[in-house]
Amino acid sequence: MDHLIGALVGAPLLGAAVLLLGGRRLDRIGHWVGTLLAAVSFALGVALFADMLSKDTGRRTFTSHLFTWVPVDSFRADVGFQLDQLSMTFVLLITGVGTLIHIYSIGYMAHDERRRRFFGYLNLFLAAMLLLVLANNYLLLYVGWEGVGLASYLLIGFWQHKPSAATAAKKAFIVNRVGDVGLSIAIMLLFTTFNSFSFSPVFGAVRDASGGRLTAIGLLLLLAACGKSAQVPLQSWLGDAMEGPTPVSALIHAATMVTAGVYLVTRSGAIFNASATAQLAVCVVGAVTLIFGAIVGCAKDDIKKALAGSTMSQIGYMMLAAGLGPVGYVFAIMHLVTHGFFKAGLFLGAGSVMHGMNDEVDMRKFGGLRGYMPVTFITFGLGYLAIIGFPGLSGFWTKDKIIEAAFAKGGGEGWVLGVVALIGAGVTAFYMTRVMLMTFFGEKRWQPDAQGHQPHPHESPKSMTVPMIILAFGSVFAGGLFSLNSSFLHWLEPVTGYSEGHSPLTAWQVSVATFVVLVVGAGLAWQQYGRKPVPAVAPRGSVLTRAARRDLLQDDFNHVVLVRGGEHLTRTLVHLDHSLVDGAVNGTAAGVGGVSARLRKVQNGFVRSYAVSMLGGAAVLVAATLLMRGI
Amino acid sequence: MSATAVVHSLLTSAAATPAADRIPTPHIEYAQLSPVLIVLGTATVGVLAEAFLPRRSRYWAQLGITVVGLAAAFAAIIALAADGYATTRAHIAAMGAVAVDGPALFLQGTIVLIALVAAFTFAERRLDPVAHGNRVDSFAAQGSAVPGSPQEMKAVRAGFTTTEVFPLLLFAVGGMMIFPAANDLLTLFVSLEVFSLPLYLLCALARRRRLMSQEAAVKYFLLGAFSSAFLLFGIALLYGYAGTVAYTGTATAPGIAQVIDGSANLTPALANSTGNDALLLIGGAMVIMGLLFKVGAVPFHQWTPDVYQGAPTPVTGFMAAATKVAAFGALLRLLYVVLPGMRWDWRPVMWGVAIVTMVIGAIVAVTQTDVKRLLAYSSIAHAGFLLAGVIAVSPSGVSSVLFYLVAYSFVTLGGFAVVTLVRDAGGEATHLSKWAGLGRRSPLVAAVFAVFLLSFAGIPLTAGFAGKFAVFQAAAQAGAVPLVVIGVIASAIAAFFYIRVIVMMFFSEPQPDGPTVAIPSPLTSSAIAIGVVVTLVLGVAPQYFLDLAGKAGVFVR
Amino acid sequence: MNAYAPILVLGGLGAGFAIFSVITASLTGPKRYNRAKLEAYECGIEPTPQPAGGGRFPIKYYLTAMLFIVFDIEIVFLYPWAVSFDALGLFGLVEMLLFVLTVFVAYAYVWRRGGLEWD
Amino acid sequence: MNPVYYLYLAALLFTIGAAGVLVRKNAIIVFMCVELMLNACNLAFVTFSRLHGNLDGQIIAFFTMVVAAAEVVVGLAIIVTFFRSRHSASVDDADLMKL
Repeated sequence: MDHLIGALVGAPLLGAAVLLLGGRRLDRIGHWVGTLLAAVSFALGVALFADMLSKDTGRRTFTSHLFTWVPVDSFRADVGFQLDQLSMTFVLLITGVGTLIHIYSIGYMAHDERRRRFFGYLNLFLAAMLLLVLANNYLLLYVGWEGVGLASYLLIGFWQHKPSAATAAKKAFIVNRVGDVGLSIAIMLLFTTFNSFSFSPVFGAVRDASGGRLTAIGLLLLLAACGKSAQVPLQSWLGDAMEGPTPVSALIHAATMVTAGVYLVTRSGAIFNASATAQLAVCVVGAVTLIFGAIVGCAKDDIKKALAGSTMSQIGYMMLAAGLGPVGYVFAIMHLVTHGFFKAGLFLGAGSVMHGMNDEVDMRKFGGLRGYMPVTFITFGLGYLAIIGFPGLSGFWTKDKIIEAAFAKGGGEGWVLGVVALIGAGVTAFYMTRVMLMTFFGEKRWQPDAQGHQPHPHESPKSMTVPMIILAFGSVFAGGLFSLNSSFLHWLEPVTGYSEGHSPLTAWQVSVATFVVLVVGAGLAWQQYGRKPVPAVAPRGSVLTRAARRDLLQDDFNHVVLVRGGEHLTRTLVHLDHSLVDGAVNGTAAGVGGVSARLRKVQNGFVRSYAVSMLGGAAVLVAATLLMRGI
Repeated sequence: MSATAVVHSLLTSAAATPAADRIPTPHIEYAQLSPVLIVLGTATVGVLAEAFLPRRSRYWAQLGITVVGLAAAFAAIIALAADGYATTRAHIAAMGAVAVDGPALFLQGTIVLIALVAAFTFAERRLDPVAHGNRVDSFAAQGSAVPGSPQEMKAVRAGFTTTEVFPLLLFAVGGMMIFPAANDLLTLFVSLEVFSLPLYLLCALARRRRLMSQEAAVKYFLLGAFSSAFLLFGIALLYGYAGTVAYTGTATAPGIAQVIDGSANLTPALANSTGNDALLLIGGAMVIMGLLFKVGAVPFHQWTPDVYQGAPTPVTGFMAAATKVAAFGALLRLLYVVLPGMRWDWRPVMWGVAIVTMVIGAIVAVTQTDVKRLLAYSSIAHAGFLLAGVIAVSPSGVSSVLFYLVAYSFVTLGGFAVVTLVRDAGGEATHLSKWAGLGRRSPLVAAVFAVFLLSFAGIPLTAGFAGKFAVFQAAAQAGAVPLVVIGVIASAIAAFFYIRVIVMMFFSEPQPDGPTVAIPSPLTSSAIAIGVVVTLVLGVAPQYFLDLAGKAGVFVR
Repeated sequence: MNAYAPILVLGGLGAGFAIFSVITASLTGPKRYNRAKLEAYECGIEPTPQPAGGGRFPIKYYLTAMLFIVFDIEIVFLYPWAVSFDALGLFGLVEMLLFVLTVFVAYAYVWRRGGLEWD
Repeated sequence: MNPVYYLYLAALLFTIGAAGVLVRKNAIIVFMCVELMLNACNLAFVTFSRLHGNLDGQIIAFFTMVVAAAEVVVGLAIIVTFFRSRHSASVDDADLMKL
């Protein structure tokens, strides 16, 4: 087992090392190496999964201790893995979707001369993400956490020759850093509180800890989750992150990495369960983000940015569910998995469209594509139906459960959260229908690209369509499969715990309400974009639309509040730094340099003077020894 | 005493020797000494190969002989350790001359591995441009030819190379293996010379910049001989004090340790001399000085930068790594086995030495402009950090020093191997200004060098961090907190100049006439790769190796 | 003192033989002087005339001198062994053979690499 | 005669040797001074051997002689090459590398 888990993480890590260090020799086979190792990892994941299924429910958690990194007193930085149902779910999602996206990238990146490097980064991401979900302690989780951050940075900025990509990468990195600081402080607090980093001792001791501490830890963990999962207020990087190649958007910024925050909250469930304040904060963040993302999604003309808004919004759902405690953990993860399928599928579809349209991303320049790329159209359509929660498809099973659970929170809070979730479902239907209509229906609004090439939309190669088809299967059936006999619930319950909520509305009432909202949303979209021709240039729109186009002014907000404020703070600090700190540091440095330059003169190259210093040294040595004895 | 019988029989040679006067046959445990014997035997075979093989087949033959010999020696060490000679069966072999115990086997294993990696860099023949159709290594075509003379031209044109470097390397390795295992002062002195003499010669054999190389050899030789004279005089005084040169013994046949702690039965003459502590103190100080010279501690360090700079870079790497391992091994044994009884005398002195070594090594490095000199000063600073661990006088002190030595030596080998790659028309481009912008031109080489520098600086997740941490922890536990504080400050100063090199490589513009990075053969590549792997493995998972060093860290007495 | 008597006797005999030989040779041998015979040494460095500052002499002298020292010094170990050969027995013989063998390895190297050739 | 006087002589010889290393310029003479130091050690060894009544010191003296001889050979080889390429055996000329 140890070795299998090690190999699971090791295979993509090896791939990353080989591809990044191998040099140009590997250019011709690099993508195959990367894909193969991702597939190996997936195969190992499946094997472990089969092994786990063969065991009793209560004995499925497997922990292994690899080694301890420099123990000091009670400080033990262990490197060890924990494989339970929760991490197993993530392993399958990460390696499965990851492998598909590797295959897709073979075709998508075929003409990029740095393809080998791209696959190296993808493998690096897989390894880091697997480390994140398999770690048995917070410190190792942090290593994986930073690893995925690094991979994400490298991949967003992969086309670094574009200034926009370089800026976006930097932005993602910096915003994530804010969250990372939260995580690192949370880990420090964890250690001072529980004297351990490992999950099981920490969770076992939660009841002994003071409430204030737990709330602080919970809020800091939430801050970390906000950074990685693009939740309000740290959401601003995700839209820009779409500058990366589309497979990256699909894999990292839709299916896997951005869900790491949800994983963190779910994994730390014991801590959140003990602090109602922290839980409520999670719920609020989730609810706000789900509306926020949905509104942004409605206004974007860039197909990938619209999908990015949608990602934010869907993760908001997961956060909301995770904030509900044991009632919601299972559904958060369930929605996370199905979302992984359909959102990855949608992104790949978007990539396929761009591939056929000279890399155009503006939906206003699409239209009527359904006949030209039928496979893309069908798979994208299925993903669309899944995400809006069309009855019977994946999204229906998972999103309805979340809405139901939100109502079940009870009291005023429950109603507010439930209604917000319900409205979110309607808005989702609106913007997704909009995307669908603008891209595949209506008249052709194609325009030549900057070089004057008229687009010739065509279906993408097999290596791109096959992953899309597989993901479409997942989008259609996964939710139903999971809900059959509540199988997913039983699977995950031993880890996350589950308690039946008491919803003021029955399950079918929620379903009907959701469906109604959905139809209304979709209908509005059809009214707007189906019946009327879509203008090739975006109309000015209302204040809200304009604000939404600018990501609801989040960047402006950040600029005014954080950047300006920060600048003032920095200027003061810089002043202090120059006058006080620099003075001290430079003084020291100059002092050291001066001493160094003077001492250096002793090294004059003359053997005899060296011999003098040796003789002197020997004399001092002897004299000092004698003095010690007082002779 | 049987030796008296020898002289007696010499004087009365006319008389028939009675059978009872037979000198008992000394008991030599050949199997337990096999690692050293294999290496020295291989060296002898190398000399024969040098004598009888035709010139063109010597290179491959020597390389093969060296690698096979070192591998066999390593196998022998592993076999001995597996047989328990490192722990339960540790004892003193060869009539009290050589210890076979954990530290000895651990250090011998380390030295053999270092030598194996160094042999690869010695054999590298792809870096120098092909001259007259012959691939050449870093060593002089003909050591005896005057630089620039027609004789040298002829040798170069004929494609001569000094393949004697391999047997010389092996002889040095043999001496270094005995050095930390030596259990009497005579063996200590002889093994010191056995490994020093080949090193003096190796230093003089650079292919490029031969004047500097010869100058390095002269300096190293004169100062080395000077220091070994001190060492020998110290041995004489200790012998005068204790009447023996054995480290340990029994009450009836005492070693120096027994005489010092007073558990020996004293003869009248001995009782007279042991009354005179001056002999012990002066002698001990002079022996320690001889060892401190070899480890490059201040104020006996001044040969280091000059010799490191002038010697052929593969030799520098070998010397920096292996000499330090051997000399620290000998120093540990001397201080822990022989002189623990007078720890209150030498500890304060060693405190002082450790402090000035760390501080001066770090400070003077700041203004260096040559990569090899920079690494030399860095090695001085590292000697200071190691001394901090030595001073602990505790089991964790031993294990931390053993661990540090492994971590330091492979990083050093790798670092100097990288230095051989960066070249311009005059050979290696060692001036730091030439390294500016290397990260743009050869990102991989620069990145690897950066890894080594970070390890030297002791950045977490590198071997250097784990080693420094272990050493300082041991020192702090032994109550040497001020020493640790100074050590950390010195590390900070040292980190400054390591990072400066990294900044220079990655964040400054490359010079238009900058050096090129030669593509090495698998030999040097593997040396560098081993360095990187050791750096990262020891940095990420040091505990296993710390445990190993802890298990091996018990001296036999 | 008795123990040292044989040594004194041996020394006396040796000295007597040396003095006897020299005197006998000078009395009985033919006397044909030439330039070579009048020089201070019959081998090694030409003592006169030398340029100021010591001058130069061929490197070969150094080489020969070095080889001489190295091979000569082995005697230090051979003497004690030879004296107590019978007391040391077979072990001593084998060890000494090994020792001499290693010296011969060095000799072989010097010989094959031309260290013994004067020109 | 008190054997301790031999020890004084040994120390004196050692000091003379060390002083010679410091003050003489010619590498060969510097080296001869080192040899003088080694011989001083030898004298100390045999004296102590006599004082203690055991033979270890005399045996060590043999070893020292051999080591010294080996050192002479290596040293002369190095110094001669140095001399031939610079036409000077002065150790003060060896200052290509410094600072």
